[in-house]
Amino acid sequence: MPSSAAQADPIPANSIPTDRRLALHRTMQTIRATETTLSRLFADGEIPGFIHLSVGQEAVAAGVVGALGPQDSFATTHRGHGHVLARGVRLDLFFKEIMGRAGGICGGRGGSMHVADLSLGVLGANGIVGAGLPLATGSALAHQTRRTGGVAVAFFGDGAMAEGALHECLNMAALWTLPMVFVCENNGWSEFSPTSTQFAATLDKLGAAFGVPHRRVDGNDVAAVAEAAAEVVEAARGGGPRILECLTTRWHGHFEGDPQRYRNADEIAGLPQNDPLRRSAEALLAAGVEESALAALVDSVDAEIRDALEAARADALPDADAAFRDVYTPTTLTAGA
Amino acid sequence: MPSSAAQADPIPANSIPTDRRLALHRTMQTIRATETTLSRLFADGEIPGFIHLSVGQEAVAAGVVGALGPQDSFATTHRGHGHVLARGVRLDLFFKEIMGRAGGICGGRGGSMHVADLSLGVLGANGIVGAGLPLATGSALAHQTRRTGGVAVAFFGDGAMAEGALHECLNMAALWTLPMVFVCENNGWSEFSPTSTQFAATLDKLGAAFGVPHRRVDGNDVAAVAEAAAEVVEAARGGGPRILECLTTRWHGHFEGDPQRYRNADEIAGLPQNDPLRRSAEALLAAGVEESALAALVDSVDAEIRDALEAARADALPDADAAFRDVYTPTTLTAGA
Amino acid sequence: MPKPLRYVNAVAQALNDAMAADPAVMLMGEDVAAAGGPFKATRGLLDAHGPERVRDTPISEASLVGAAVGAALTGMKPVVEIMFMDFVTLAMDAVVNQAAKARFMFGGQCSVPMVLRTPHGGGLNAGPQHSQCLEAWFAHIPGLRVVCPATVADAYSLLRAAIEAPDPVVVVENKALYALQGDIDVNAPREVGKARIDRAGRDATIVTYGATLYAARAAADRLAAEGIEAEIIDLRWIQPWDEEAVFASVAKTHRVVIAHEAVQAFGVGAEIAARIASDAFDDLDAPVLRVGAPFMPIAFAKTLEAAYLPDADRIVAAVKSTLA
Amino acid sequence: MPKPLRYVNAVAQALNDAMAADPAVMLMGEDVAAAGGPFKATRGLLDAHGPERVRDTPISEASLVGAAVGAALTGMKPVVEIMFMDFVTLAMDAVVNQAAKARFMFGGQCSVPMVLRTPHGGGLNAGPQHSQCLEAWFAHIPGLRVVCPATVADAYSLLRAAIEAPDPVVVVENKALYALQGDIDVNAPREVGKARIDRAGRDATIVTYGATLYAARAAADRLAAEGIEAEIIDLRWIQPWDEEAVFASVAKTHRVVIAHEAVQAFGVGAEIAARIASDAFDDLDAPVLRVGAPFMPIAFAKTLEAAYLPDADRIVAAVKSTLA
Ligand SMILES: Cc1ncc(C[n+]2csc(CCOP(=O)(O)OP(=O)(O)O)c2C)c(N)n1
Ligand SMILES: Cc1ncc(C[n+]2csc(CCOP(=O)(O)OP(=O)(O)O)c2C)c(N)n1
Ligand SMILES: [Mg+2]
Ligand SMILES: [Mg+2]
Repeated sequence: MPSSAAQADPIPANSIPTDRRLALHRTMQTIRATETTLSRLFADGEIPGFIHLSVGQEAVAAGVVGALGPQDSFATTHRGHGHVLARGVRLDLFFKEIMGRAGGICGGRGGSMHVADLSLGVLGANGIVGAGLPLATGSALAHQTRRTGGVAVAFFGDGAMAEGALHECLNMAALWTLPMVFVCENNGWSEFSPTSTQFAATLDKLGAAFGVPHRRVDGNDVAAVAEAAAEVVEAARGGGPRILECLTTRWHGHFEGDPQRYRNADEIAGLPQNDPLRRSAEALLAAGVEESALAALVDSVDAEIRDALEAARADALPDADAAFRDVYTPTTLTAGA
Repeated sequence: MPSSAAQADPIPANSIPTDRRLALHRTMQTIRATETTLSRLFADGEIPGFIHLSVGQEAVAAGVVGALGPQDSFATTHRGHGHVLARGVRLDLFFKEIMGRAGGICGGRGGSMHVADLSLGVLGANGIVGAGLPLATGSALAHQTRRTGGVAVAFFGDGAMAEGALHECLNMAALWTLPMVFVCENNGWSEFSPTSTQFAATLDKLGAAFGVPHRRVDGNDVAAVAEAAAEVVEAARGGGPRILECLTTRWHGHFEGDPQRYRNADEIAGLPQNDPLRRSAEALLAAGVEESALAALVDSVDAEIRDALEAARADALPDADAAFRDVYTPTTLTAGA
Repeated sequence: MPKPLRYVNAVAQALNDAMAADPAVMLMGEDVAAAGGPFKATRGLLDAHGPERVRDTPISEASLVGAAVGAALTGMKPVVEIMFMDFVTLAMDAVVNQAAKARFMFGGQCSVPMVLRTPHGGGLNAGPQHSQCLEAWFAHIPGLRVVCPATVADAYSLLRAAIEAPDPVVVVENKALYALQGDIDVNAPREVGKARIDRAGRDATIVTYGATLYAARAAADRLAAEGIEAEIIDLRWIQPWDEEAVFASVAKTHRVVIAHEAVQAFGVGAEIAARIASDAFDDLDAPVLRVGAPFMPIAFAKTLEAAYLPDADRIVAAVKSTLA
Repeated sequence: MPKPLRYVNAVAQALNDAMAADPAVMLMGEDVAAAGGPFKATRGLLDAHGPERVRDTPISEASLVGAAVGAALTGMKPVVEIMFMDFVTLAMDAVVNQAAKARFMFGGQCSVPMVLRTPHGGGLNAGPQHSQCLEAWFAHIPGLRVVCPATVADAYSLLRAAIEAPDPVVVVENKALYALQGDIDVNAPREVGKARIDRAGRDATIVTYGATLYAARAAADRLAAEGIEAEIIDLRWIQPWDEEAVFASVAKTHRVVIAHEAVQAFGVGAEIAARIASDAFDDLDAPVLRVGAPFMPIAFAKTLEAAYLPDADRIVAAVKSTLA
C-alpha cells in the first residue's frame, strides 16, 4: 500500500522560481490563445465536427503536464487540447489536426477528440468518457514492467467519476502499486448537468477506500497545481498511485455552440474573477516581472499561433487512399486481403 | 442522502423467537441437503454443465431472503441456489431445472446459473459476475416509481466487488435513494484466488464514500444475519440503499469438480467449526428445542428432496421446438419471420 | 393538416404519447431530462411527465442499461437513450446477456419490454468514436429486435411499435436525419418486421435502411433518367427483416443491390445477400451487390468522411453493374 | 518425434515460447497466474516468467482490456484472456473504440500489438451465457484481426502469429477442443489470413472454421461413401479471410456450403456467402447454403444443446441439396 501523501512535506507553492512561473504562464497563455482562436474558427465554420474547449482550465494542464518528465505518459479526455499543448505538441500539427488537414498530427483522421502524440507519450484525447483511465493504468503497468521509471497520468472529468472504470482502475493501480496519477479536472459540470446531481461520492473518500492518497488543489492557481503535481508525480514514481483533484472552471459551453441555457448567468459572469491567467499574471507582477514582459509574451504566443494557423489553412485536405493504408500496420507475416 | 444505519437501534439477535429460528434452520437444512444432493448427482454425472454450490453459506440465504416481504425482489449470482430455495421455489421445479429437464422452472434452458422464479420476485441467478447489481438497481427503481413498497436486493460475491458495476450502482442507488440492499456474500474467495489479492478497498469504506450505510455481520450466524437483514431491508424500504456484508465460508470448490489445490488444508479442515447449521442447531437446543425435533426436521427435509429428485428423474428432457417458441413473446404487433 | 415535424421532434412526440398512454413507460439517459436530451429528442418530457419517469442518469452506460432490464422485469417499460451508438460498447452485457436472453433462459416466465434508443451514422464529422453503425451486432443476437426508422413518419410509428413490443428493441436513429422535416400519422399501424416499398420499379431492387434511403432515392432518380426503373425497399426492421418483401421484389426484378451506411464487411447487407443467394438463387440474373462503408474506421476530416459514406454514385454504379 | 499435445497445452506452449522470445510479451487475466488459468491454458507460465509478466487480475474485464491497450501503446505486447467469450461484452469499448482504432485515428503513429484470447462454443452444457460465438462482431470492425484455430497445430502456430502481428488480434478458441490431442510444429510458418485446405474434393466446397471443422470432416466422410467428394476449407482467419482460397475452390466445385457453430443469421457465414454471391456468381451452379446455429440462445439442457449445435447431418444435407 502506498504511504499517505498527506504526510509528505509539501514544497510551498510560492517557492517556485520566477522563470519557472513564467514558463507555466506562457503555457497557459498558449492554451488560452489557442482555444480562443479555435472558438472563433469554429464559429466561422473553419472546423468540422464538434470541439470541447478548456478555457478556464489552463492551470491544470500547465501545472500537471509541466510536472512530467520525458519518459512519462498520459491519456486525456474529449477536453484535452490543453494537456496536449502543454506537452509541447507542434502547434502547426495541432491546428492542422483540429481543422482536419492532411498534415495534422493524426493526419486529420481524429480531430479534436483524438489528438495524440505518441512521440511525447500522449496516448490521445478520447471520445469515450472514462476510457483514458484504463489506458493510463495499462501505460503505468508497462512503465512498471519495463522499468522505464515513467509515470502515467489519467486525466478525467468530474462527470467521468460515475463510470465504473474509475473503480476498476483505482483498484488495479492500488493492488499493483502502479506509478500512476489520477488527475480529476473537477469543473463542476458533466455536460449540461451539475455533477453534484450525478455523483454521490467524493474522490477523497473513494481514494481512501482503495488506499490511494488524494490531494485537492485550487485548479485555477497554476503554482499550486504545479507544486501539488510535482509532489504526487514523484510520489507515484516509486510509491504507487496518487489522486490529484483540481477544482477548476469551464468557461465555455460543453461544446462550442452550446448556448448553456442550463447555466446561471451569475455563475458565468463570475468566472473571470477566478481566471487562472489573470491570477498568474498578478503573481508574476508581484514577483517583479515587468508588465511589458507579459505583454511581449502574449504577442509572441499570438505570433506562433498566427503562423501555425496560416500553415494549417494552407495545408491540403487528406486523401482517402492514404488513410486506408493506416488501418493495419504493414507486416511481414503473410497477410490476406 | 439516507440516514446512517449505524444510528438505528438493532433488534438483538437473541430476541428472535424460537419458531422463527426453527424456520430459519429448516431453510438452511433444505439448502444444505439440496446442495449436498446436487454434489452427489454431479459426481454421478446426473447434472450437465457446471454448478457452484453454497454449502457453508446457508445462513446468508436463509437470513436475508427470510427478511423479505412478498413484494420484494432480488437478483442473485452463479452461486444462487440457496437464495432461490430460501425464497420458496418449488423443490421439484428446482431439481428439474438443475438437471436440465423439461419441467424445470426455466424449462431446463438455464440450469444452475440461471434459476429464476419471477412469480416470487427472483430475477435470476446470473452467469455474469456483477450483472445482478444493475438488475437489482433497476428493480428498485421500478419499486420506487411504481410505489410497490418493495425493496430489491442484489446478492454479489466478494470477487464481484472489483467490477465497475458496483461503483455505478452504489452511485445510482445513493443518488436516487432507491429501496435497495447490496448484500455481499464475502467468502474470501474469488474463484481460485483469495479476494484479498484482488480487491484493495473495503465495502464499508466504499459505502461511506457514497453515503450508503454499511453493516457487517457474521454470515454464519443465521440469527445475526436475520436480525441485520430485517433492519437493513426495512431501512431501505423508506430510507434508501443499504449494504449488508456477510462474512461466510465456501466449503466446496469454486465449482463442483474443482480440486481446490490452491487452498490450504488447514483452512478446509477448519470450516466445520464455523458451520452455520451446527451453530444454529446448538442455539436451538440451548433454547429448549428437542434433539428429536431437529432430527425430525432433517428427515422431513430429506423426504422432500427425495420426492423432488424422484420427480425430476422421471421428467422428460426438453423439446427443442418448444424452446424456440420462447425466444420472443407472441405479440399482436404484426411480426416478421 | 398538422405542420411538418422534424425527425427529432417525431421521436419526442412518440415518447410523449407512449408515456401518456402507458404509465409503465419511463425514460432514462444522460441529460435526457432537464436538458431535454443532447439531440433534443426528449425535450419537454420532464415537464410533461415528471422526474420519476424522466430520469437524468450519471455517465454509467453499463449499469444504466442493466437497470433498465431490472426495471423491465419489475413492471416498467423503460426507454433508455445511449447518446451515440459507439457508447453501446459499454453496455453490451446488459443488452446481449441479460435483456435478450431473459425470456428464453427463464423458460418464458417473463418478457423484457424495454427499448434502447441510440443514434448511429456519420455526416457530422463527429469522428471515429461518434459515428459508427453497429446494428449488425444486435441483429446477430436472438431475443433482440432491431429497427432503423428512415423517415419522420417512421420515427414516430416505429418507436411507438418498439415501445409496445413486449421484447427488447434496439431503435437505431441516424443523427444526420434529426433535422429532416416530414409528417407523422399518430394512427399509422405499428408493425414489427414490415418493410416499406419506397418506390416501385421493375429493373432492379435496391434494399436499404436508415439514412442511405436518401442516397438510394437520388440514385433511383438518376437511373430513371436513363430509363432504368429501380425499386427501393426501405427495410425499416433489420431484425426481423421482411424476407417476404425482399424476395417478392427480387422475383420481379431479378437484380439486387443492398446499400447501407455501416461497414460493408460482415454488415447487415451480408445476411440479406446471403439469404438471397440461398433462398432466391433461381430468381437472380446477376450477382448480388452490396454498397456499404469501406473497411476502415470513419475519419474526422471532411474529405475522408465524404469518401467514406456510401452515396448515390456508388449505388448507381452497382445497379448498372447488375444490369451489365 | 514429440509426443502429441492437447490443444490447451499447445496454447500454453505458444504463450511460453512467445514470452521466451520477446520480453515485451506479458499475460493478464483472471486466475491465469497462480491457478494456471481456468482452462489451464497458462499452466506453468507464472513459474517460468514471474509475476510481473504473468498477472492475475481482479474481475474487471472492461478495464483489464483497456489496460492492455495502454500497455501496448507503452511498449508491451499484452495477451489478455477473457475467460468465456460471453464476457467480452464487458470489454467492447476497449476492443472496438480503443484497440481497433488507435493506429488509424492517430494517423499511423503507433500500432497496438495486443492479443485477446477467449474461448467460444458449446458442447459443455455451459448454458446461454457461457457458450456464445460472437466472432462476427469483431470481424465487422476495421482494425481488428480475428483468428479461430481448429487444430492443435494451429492452436500453437496461429497464436504465435497473433502475438507477432503488430495489430490487435482476437484469438477465438473453442473450449470443446481444449482436450483434443495432436502435434505441433514450432517452426511452422506463422501466417495471417491464410486458410488451409483440410481435404481436397471436386464436387462441393465446405467452408468452415473452429470446432465445426470436425463436423465437416465427418460429413465429408459420409459424402465420400456416397461418391461425393467434398473439399473442406478450414478458414482459420476470419478477418482477413482467405478470399483467394475460397474463390479458387468455388471455381473448381461450383457448389458451396458454409458451416459454423455461431448463430447463422448475421454470422460470419453471411459475409462469405455474400462475397461468393457477388464475386463468384458466375462460378455458382447452385444456391450458396449455410449451416449455423438456429436463431435462439443456446440452452443448458442436453437435448436442447444437441439440437442447437450444427452437426454432420446438417452439413451432409446441405451439400446434397447443392447437388440436387
Ligand atoms: C461513454 C461516454 N458517455 C457519454 C459521452 C458524452 N459526453 C461527452 S463529455 C460528457 C460529460 C463529461 O463530463 P466531465 O467528465 O466532467 O468532463 P468535462 O466535459 O467537464 O470536461 C459526456 C456525457 C461520451 N463521450 N462517452
Ligand atoms: C463477468 C464475469 N467474469 C468472470 C466470470 C468467471 N467467474 C465466475 S464466478 C467467479 C468468481 C466470483 O467470486 P465471488 O464474486 O466472490 O463469488 P463466489 O464464487 O465466491 O460466490 C468468476 C471469476 C464470470 N462468470 N463473469
Ligand atoms: Mg466536468
Ligand atoms: Mg467469493
